[in-house]
Amino acid sequence: GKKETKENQVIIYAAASMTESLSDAVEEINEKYPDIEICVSFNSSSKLRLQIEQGADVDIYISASKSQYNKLKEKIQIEKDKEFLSNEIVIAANNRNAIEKWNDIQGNYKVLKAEDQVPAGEYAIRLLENLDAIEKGFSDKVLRNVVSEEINVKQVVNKLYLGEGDVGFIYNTDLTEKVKDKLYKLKVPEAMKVKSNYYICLLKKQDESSKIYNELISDDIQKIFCKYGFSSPKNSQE
Amino acid sequence: MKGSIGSILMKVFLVLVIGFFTIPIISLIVYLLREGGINIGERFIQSLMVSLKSTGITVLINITLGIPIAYYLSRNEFKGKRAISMILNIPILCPPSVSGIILLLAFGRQGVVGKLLNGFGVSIPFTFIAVIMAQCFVSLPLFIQIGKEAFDKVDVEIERSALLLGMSPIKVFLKVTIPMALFGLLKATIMSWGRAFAEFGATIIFAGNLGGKTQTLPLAIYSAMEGDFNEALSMALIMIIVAVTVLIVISLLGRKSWD
Amino acid sequence: MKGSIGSILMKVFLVLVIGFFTIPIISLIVYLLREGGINIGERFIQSLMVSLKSTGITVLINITLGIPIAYYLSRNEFKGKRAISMILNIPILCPPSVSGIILLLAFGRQGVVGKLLNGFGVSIPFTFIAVIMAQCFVSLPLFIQIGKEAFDKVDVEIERSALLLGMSPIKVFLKVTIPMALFGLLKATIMSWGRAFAEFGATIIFAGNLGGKTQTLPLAIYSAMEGDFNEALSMALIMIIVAVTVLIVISLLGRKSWD
Amino acid sequence: MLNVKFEQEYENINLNINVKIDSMRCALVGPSGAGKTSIFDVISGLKIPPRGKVILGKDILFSSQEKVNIPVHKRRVGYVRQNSYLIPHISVEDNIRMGLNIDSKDFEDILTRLKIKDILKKRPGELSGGELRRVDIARMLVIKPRLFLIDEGLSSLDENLRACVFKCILDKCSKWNTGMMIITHNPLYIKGHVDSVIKIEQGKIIQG
Amino acid sequence: MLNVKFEQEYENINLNINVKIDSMRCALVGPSGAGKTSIFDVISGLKIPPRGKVILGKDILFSSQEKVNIPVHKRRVGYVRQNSYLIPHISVEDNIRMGLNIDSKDFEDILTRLKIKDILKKRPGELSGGELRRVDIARMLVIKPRLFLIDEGLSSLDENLRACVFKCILDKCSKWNTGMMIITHNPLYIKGHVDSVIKIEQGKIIQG
Ligand SMILES: Nc1ncnc2c1ncn2[C@@H]1O[C@H](COP(=O)(O)OP(=O)(O)OP(=O)(O)O)[C@@H](O)[C@H]1O
Ligand SMILES: Nc1ncnc2c1ncn2[C@@H]1O[C@H](COP(=O)(O)OP(=O)(O)OP(=O)(O)O)[C@@H](O)[C@H]1O
Ligand code: MOO
Ligand SMILES: [Mg+2]
Ligand SMILES: [Mg+2]
Repeated sequence: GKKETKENQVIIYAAASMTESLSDAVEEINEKYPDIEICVSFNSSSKLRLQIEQGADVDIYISASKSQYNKLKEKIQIEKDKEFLSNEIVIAANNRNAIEKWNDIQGNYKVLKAEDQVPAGEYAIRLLENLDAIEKGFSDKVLRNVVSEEINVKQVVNKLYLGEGDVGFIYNTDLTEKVKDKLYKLKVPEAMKVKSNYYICLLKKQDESSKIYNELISDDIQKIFCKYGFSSPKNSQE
Repeated sequence: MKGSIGSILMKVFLVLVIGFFTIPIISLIVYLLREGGINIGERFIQSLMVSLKSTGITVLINITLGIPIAYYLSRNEFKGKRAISMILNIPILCPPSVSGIILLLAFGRQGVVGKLLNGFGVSIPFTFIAVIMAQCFVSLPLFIQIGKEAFDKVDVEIERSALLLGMSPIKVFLKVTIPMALFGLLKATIMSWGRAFAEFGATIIFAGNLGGKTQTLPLAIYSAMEGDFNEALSMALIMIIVAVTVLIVISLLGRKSWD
Repeated sequence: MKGSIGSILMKVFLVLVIGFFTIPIISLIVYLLREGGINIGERFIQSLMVSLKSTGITVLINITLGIPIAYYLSRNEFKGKRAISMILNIPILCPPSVSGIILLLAFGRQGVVGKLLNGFGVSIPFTFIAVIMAQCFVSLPLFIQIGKEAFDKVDVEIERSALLLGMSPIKVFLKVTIPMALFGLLKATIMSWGRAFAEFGATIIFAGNLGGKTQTLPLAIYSAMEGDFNEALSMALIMIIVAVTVLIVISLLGRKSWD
Repeated sequence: MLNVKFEQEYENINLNINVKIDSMRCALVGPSGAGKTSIFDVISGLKIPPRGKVILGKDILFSSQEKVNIPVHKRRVGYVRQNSYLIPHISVEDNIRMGLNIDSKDFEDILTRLKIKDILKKRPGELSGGELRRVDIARMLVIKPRLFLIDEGLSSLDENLRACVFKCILDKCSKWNTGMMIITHNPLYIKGHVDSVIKIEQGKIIQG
Repeated sequence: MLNVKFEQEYENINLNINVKIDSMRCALVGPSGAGKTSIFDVISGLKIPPRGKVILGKDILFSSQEKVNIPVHKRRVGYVRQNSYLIPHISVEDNIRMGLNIDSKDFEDILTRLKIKDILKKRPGELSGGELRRVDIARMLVIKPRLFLIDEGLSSLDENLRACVFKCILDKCSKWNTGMMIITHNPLYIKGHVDSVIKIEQGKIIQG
């Protein structure tokens, strides 16, 4: 009695930062299409891309950055794709130090960021550069205090949450209810904000895959994502 | 080792080491108690099943292939033996993620062997079989190395004397060698099982992270960390408890068959 | 085991297993040759230095603490021994990432012990010491378990007879026991070194990832995978070559001291 | 009945054995290091010499020329070695029963005459030297061998026991028509019990 | 000179030993399993009985009451055990030199009289039974012990060699004023060489 009905299975490879929100969304979609089995594999966007290039049998891929999406497009034929969700990089602090303003973080704090190749790290550098324009030397001072370049953004969140780091660069969606008791974000000038974009790709033409793809980009499901702190890509400027 | 200074030093060492290994686990329990207790969901049960099933099969494979090979390596000298022993060390030296990648390069759809298999319509990566292959890749060498030590421990002359009684080599192996090597083989089984049970890096790359299919417990813990840190730690604690229970059961089984 | 069917089966097993472990490495070489050859940069050298330094210290600690403890466990029966052996199995059963987290919970700034240390101005996470602690956490238990097997292999009566000659227990230990257990201890050293050298999950969580300071080779390879896949694979291949070289050197050293 | 021929070189000695034994009970004597144990090892199959031939009755057990080598477990040669190699983790009784090939009457008789009934439940590690030796003899006897070899098997027993054990061995061997060979440094107690004595020195048979 | 007293219970026998030995050369005889080896083990310190006392000369080597237990390596008791436990990975010569405590003249003399000069370079695993035994005797003799124990050490040697080896042991012991005790099942060859014979049966001294 196993549900090994291959035709009715849709496999999604999705960026790890969508773990919570996409699981929720899939549950919703499952109610609508009970006969389709949706399997999701979460990992960092780049690992997923690598796996698809090496022949993973995947229907839908969701990347957390444009660069990974572009790299995949070079190697593999994509049926359909869409710029799909938008997120924002923020400066988060642990409330054990009373940090108030964004430019307070140049003090003697332990700073965490994702490494440069990871989208979150790339955006963090961009944000620092933006802020550097306001206050010269800010970026260097902060980067000097970096104690670790984490391999993904969730490690930054977890270590901030545990109080091992004082300040970190994370996504807006990372500030969930579960961490809000200890972490808060620092306000930065509107013009300096850095947005990130998520791309969804349909890799197979089959009926079921298209159905699920369409569901994922539908307004109903978008609402679920918004609940988790994402926004629609329209109001973002890449 | 029994002089009073020696024995005091020894006790200090033991306390230090035991402390080093228990404090983190105690810390985990303390943290969970402080932060609202244990909190696990369906994901845990699902991935535990995947883990137990896959490691069960892996251990069976380890025993089936590992015992004859370990015995063969223990009892025979031949050229190429050092090379084999080197090769068996390599997976132990590889970071798991590298193991995952090279498995993918070999058995993936584009891979050297994978392309061949693909011709027959077989695709291994991102399936349950891939989970088992990843686990075998990291744990079988451990089993063979420790198993070989266990067989080395058995005096060959006792085996030879048993042959004199008219027992066939197979019978001697089963009735004399295996029981004498039992504790060592049990240790090999436990440690290779533990290695397979804890395997993360090779699995997530070679087998993917599909819930209910290829998502083992360590992968589920990793995924839980993305959302609910508390859930992840709860899973970790229960995982340790399950692992220790399995350990105890295996040792008791071994003890029984010893008598 | 020496019947013709048995020996053919044995050969089939060996070929299968050796194939399973070599094909991935060959695939790696083939892939690199096909995709433009080896390509490494400064990051490689830097992280290799961190890796060699940290694993060197780790192995020294393993030997210093592991040999007496393994010997003690091998030669003495006392209550609590099974508990100790259980505790020493736990780090082997923990996924490395869980090991990292519980180390953080224990020795982190907010941790049970870490808070105490913090009072003295000492902070362990994100330092080189954390790298070594993470490596010891995963590799010392391996050393002790395999080392214990090695000592079990030495006939106690030979030790006791040496005492009759008037040799002190320490001298018997150094001149009789250690040489007789040498191959097993060497295996323990190699395997625990390999485990430390390949360690990824616990290091990245407990020690973080800062180039030239806490970034070991496996961390560098993982980082490279995100960016330049070819560089990552090149690093992996050279890492394997370095590891095998170290292996060979250790075994040769061991062989020398044996004679 | 038994024909043994082989050559083997060691650093300190060259063994060059060629002996034909027709008697059913035979003693092998000679100085330490002469090659006595080596002969037994070759007969039993524990040692495979580079060149040689072993014929027992009509059967070729080993021949380097004809590439024959009946494996140890098929030779049915009972061989009490200079040292005991009992299986340590099982009881004395289980050790003896391992190769049991005789009816329970004979079995009981052997246990009684070898005086090992009291120690059946013990483990080999808990036995005294002479007890170990008797258990070893018993377990090699109960396989009902076609040839029985004893390498100094009786020297660790006191006189009374030695006579008793030896008598038991001789009785069983004649009952089963089993040939017997014994290595000893104590020719006194075998006198009258063996049909022939083979003497060996420096790796060569000098009389027999 | 030597005072041994101890009790130990086993499943099949209770040892209850109480013996005082004044002679310098003494033989220990008795049936297999009587407790001979146990006495030597207690004297040498290899066995620690639950209750007992061992006094050598003026020194208390062991006393359960006074909680004295001189460790084995400080007792300087040379003890040739029923089995050999040589160190397998080093040569015969290195084995013998391990506890060397006499000048090279005595050393050479022992090697010659025990006829082990030819096999010095071999490993223990390559020796015959009698060779192994002589090496064992040599290595226990060269420590210049204050008491020398031999457990059936000579029964695996042929008559000539046995006499030669025994003579060598006796000579060295008188030269060093070392007490000697020997366990044997062959009272013939010790006749005239020992001052007293202790007889033991069923775990008890019955004469001595
Ligand atoms: N560790 C032990 N456990 C149980 N029983 C033991 C142990 N050691 C000795 N015995 C028993 O104690 C008795 C005396 O043993 P011991 O070795 O002293 O005998 P022995 O006089 O040397 O005999 P033999 O001449 O056969 O060597 C034997 O019956 C033996 O079974
Ligand atoms: N494996 C081996 N390697 C090297 N030399 C060996 C080996 N086996 C036996 N020898 C040598 O061969 C010779 C004969 O050995 P063997 O064991 O047959 O002697 P033996 O007549 O039984 O003597 P003993 O009465 O002392 O037991 C000895 O000198 C021994 O050193
Ligand atoms: O691909 Mo991610 O969501 O930056 O880990
Ligand atoms: Mg011999
Ligand atoms: Mg005895």
